[in-house]
Amino acid sequence: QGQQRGPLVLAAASLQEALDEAANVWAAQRHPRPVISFAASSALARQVEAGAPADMFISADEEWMDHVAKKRLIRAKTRVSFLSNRLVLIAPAASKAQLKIARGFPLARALGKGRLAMADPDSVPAGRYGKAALTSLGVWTGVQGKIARAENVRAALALVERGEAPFGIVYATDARVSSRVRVVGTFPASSHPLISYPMALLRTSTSPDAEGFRRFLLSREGRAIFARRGFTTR
Amino acid sequence: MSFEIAVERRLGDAIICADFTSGAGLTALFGPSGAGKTSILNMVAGLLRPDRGRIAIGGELLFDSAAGIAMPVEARRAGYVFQDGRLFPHKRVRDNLLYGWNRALPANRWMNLDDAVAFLGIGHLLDRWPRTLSGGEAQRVAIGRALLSGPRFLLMDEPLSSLDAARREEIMGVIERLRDELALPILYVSHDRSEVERLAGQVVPVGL
Amino acid sequence: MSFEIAVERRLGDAIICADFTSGAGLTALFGPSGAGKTSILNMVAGLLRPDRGRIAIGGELLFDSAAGIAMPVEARRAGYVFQDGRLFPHKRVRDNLLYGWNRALPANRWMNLDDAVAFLGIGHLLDRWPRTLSGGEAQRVAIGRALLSGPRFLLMDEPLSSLDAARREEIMGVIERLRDELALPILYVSHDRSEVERLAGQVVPVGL
Amino acid sequence: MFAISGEEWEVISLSLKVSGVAIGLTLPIAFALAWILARVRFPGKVLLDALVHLPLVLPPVVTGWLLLLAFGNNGPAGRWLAEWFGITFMFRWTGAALAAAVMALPLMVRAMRISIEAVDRRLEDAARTLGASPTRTFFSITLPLAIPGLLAGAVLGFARSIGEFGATITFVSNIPGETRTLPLAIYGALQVPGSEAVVTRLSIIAVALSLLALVASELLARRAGHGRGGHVI
Amino acid sequence: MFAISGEEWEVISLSLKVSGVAIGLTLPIAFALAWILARVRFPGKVLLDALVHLPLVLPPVVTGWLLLLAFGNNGPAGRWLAEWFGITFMFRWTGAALAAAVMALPLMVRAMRISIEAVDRRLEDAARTLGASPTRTFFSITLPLAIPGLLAGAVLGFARSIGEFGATITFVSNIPGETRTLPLAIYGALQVPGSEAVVTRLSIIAVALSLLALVASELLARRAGHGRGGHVI
Ligand SMILES: Nc1ncnc2c1ncn2[C@@H]1O[C@H](COP(=O)(O)OP(=O)(O)OP(=O)(O)O)[C@@H](O)[C@H]1O
Ligand SMILES: Nc1ncnc2c1ncn2[C@@H]1O[C@H](COP(=O)(O)OP(=O)(O)OP(=O)(O)O)[C@@H](O)[C@H]1O
Ligand SMILES: [Mg+2]
Ligand SMILES: [Mg+2]
Repeated sequence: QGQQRGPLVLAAASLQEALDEAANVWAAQRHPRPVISFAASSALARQVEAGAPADMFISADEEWMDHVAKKRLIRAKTRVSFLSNRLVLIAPAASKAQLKIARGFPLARALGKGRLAMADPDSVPAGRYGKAALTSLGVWTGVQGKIARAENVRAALALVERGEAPFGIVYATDARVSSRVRVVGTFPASSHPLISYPMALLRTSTSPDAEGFRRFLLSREGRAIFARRGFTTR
Repeated sequence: MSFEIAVERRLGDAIICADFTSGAGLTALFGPSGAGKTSILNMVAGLLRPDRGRIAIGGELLFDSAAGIAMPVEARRAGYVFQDGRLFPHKRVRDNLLYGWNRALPANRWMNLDDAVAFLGIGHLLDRWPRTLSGGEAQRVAIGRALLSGPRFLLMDEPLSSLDAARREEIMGVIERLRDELALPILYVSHDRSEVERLAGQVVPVGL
Repeated sequence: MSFEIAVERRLGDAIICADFTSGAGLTALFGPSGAGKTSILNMVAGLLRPDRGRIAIGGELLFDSAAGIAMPVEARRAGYVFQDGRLFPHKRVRDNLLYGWNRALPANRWMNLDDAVAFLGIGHLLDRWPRTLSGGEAQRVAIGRALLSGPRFLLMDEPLSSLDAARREEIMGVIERLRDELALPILYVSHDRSEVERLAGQVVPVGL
Repeated sequence: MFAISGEEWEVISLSLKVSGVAIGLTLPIAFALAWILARVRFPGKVLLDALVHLPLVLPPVVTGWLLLLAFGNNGPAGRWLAEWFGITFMFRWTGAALAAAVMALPLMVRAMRISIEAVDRRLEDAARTLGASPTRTFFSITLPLAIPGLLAGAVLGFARSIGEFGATITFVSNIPGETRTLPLAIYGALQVPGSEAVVTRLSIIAVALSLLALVASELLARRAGHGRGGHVI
Repeated sequence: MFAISGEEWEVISLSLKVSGVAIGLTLPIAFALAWILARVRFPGKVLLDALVHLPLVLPPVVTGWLLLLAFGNNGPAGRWLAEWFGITFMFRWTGAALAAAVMALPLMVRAMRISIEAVDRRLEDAARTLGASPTRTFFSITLPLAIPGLLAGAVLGFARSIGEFGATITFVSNIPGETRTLPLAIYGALQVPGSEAVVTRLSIIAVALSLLALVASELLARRAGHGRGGHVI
């Protein structure tokens, strides 16, 4: 009531820690703190479609942003892809497995009877990038029958953390915060389409602070916060 | 005429039928087990719909299949003492007794709780739950509940069957008074010949 | 001695107690409503645990609070005709009748289905569900079910209360034969003085 | 570990508000549906039955999506309700309550229905002869005798709504102070590796809340059960 | 729209297998739990009750996570079962069935419990006097009289397990032919823009499956109900 309400931001769940920190820093600069709703990009996009009274949308992939853009629900000029990430191959911390990611690297043999944990390669963005990387490296056909498709990156991470899967593919940002997994190798950026997190203001946006917060995220200070968490910024 | 009853109803393979008119006072239904006595009471009360027929009590028409008339159960004002008790298990004895009384128009009530409790000898049971009552105690509460609802006529299905001789005597005395002083029409089922002889102005044989 | 019973049990505010021994034949419990007759039968059957006391039948000890003995209900082999029927609603009449019979050792059975059905006059009811039975029909089935279980003694709580005179007469004849020919100990509750006088070798007053 | 932060208190009280309102308002609807399914015969009864079960069968996310389509600001029901009653659901706690209610409904209806079917109709007949109208009979006999099922349904529904996640986040998103109930907060914590302590704490709180509901219902059932279980005659 | 692909048939038959096995095997356990909760008095009863309700209250993802901790190949229960019985759950349909069973359990237990509590103990007493041991009495009287609740519980549980998503995907992930049940397939489709047709088709199939279960149970209940509702005397 008396306190002014900040802009309402719909953001992909994988941005949770970084974006929360950014919001706190922004709020410390005497702005109303943005209200952020973290969920799967697909759910958020559908909410935008259903007329959600929000100010900003940050998606984990371009596809859902394209979807709402096509329906003219965002302000096209405000759309910017400002974050990127890398894909890594991980193993449980105790694992001694050595693998060098390269064309035709023996991932299938290394898996043996075990499974490769990753987000669903058919639907979840991280899974799609992973599939693309494995395909371009020529190992997809060997491992596609051995995938454990998780609901999201964090669930895939949990399977590797528990040692239920000997290997997993997750974002670099996820791998670095878990002490129970070890990064075996990083996929070459060229092996998959650019991972990017687009952001845009929504057409329904009413908050006077929304544009300010967007600029803050794009500012050097804002980018630094994401960089500290392992994102590459553009 | 008190009761003018001519009904027919199929139940499974059996066909229950009754056709009688009776004068004032108590009419006993008498017949072997399974003859259809309870079914007749249920039809009079409105709980069982006759396949065809006509029911009138004291000149008032309760049911007529030809005319398509069927008075709702709650409007008939029957004081029905069931063969199988049917106390409300979730209400204490007092609330069971007052259930019909509370719903009756004050003008229709002709007995109050204290009187009923006194002649039925159930004063010490008022705060008890029905499940803790003995068979005869439950039966007396059921009689009291029916009488307290201020009925226009009584349907009594073996109301005294599990009572001792002294109680029986007392309750029969009350039934006689209801019959004579209030001129209440009563349909009464009993297998006890002495009971029937003492109370009934008329005996209707069922299924004989 | 048939029954040697000395029990005490508190129920609510009431204290039910009984202390009697009786010779062979039928022992009638006689007393006003609420005196504790049903409770005594329940204690003999093992359904209600006496606070203290001792129960023996035909020399066999069923319960002794001092010795810490309490024979399980199913081992007592009581033929209990309940005051409240208790037919199994999910079994047809035939299966109700045979419920105890099927569980009894062949050597313990002393009546078969055909005989029971014949003297109770329930042959036409065998395929019916209990809920479709009239009061008296249900009561006869309950009597049959108890007798067919091959019991060592009978507990009968107003078994004839809703039967017509002819049926009553017939069943009393059977009870007399069980009493005399099989020498079955019988505990019998009734409010009907003529019934008691005809059947009972001994009358135990309860609560008087 | 057991220091509950201010933000967590907010989540807890929001969860209680959402579940309380959802179950409180749904209780009579659920009972009416249970009664209809138990007692009334009509064509298409199986369809009503199926409709009630729908939220149980569909993945919650689909239920949430359907709610979004129907009750979103652009949905037909949503527009109508906003126009006539000024009620909006999108991104509001009312939407979370709607989702919780819808998800809890099948459980509540079933529990109540079993209890209603077990009520002895002869007692209702007796009430009628004593002058009670069908409505009166319903409220004085059927309803009180079905109290065990009513309570069980309320507890099941409450527990279910305290745990409701998928439909809620899909329908009304995950907005702190408005729609971020306990399960959504737990989900958020699960997204952060190494947050097992927070997840555990919040889960224990969720369990404790429904344990309270459970105990309360058992006590109420015991009180209501005093007169029950006995013989009718 | 209604051409069902071979892949979808696989999903459907897997869903049926998982739910069928889950409910079939859980039925006796659920009934035993319901009986204990309805009839036995013991210290810690509320705790058992709460434990049974747990999967209802926790967000399914948490339940899945707990299952992973306990029944994963590296979890204590998982290791023990693998060692002694050769049963493994990870990434197998058995794991999906375990998740479905656990999620359905509280619903089944509740429905059955209400029905058991409504059984007239005087009938059990009568059976005992006729020579039936407590066990016999249970199987010949209590169980058949509680059939309405048993059926209702089975249907509720089946419907719930057909719709189970969160615990399953967290516990055993989404493996075509092993653990990809209907809800997982639906969820996958929902993640892709423009897949509404597939979602709708699969949802209709899920609903149809439980509708069949519903109808079957109503028919069974009607058959079992023949003798019911009547007077005991
Ligand atoms: N649903 C039913 N299906 C088949 N037969 C039925 C049904 N209901 C009642 N009957 C039969 O109808 C007859 C009449 O029953 P009713 O209860 O009226 O008898 P009654 O004269 O009161 O007997 P009693 O003195 O034993 O109480 C009985 O033979 C009974 O078996
Ligand atoms: N749970 C209980 N709490 C309080 N009183 C009880 C309870 N159960 C039974 N009683 C009382 O115990 C007494 C004995 O009951 P019982 O059923 O044995 O009587 P009875 O002699 O069989 O009577 P009737 O001839 O009326 O059947 C009654 O007064 C009854 O009210
Ligand atoms: Mg009768
Ligand atoms: Mg008695």
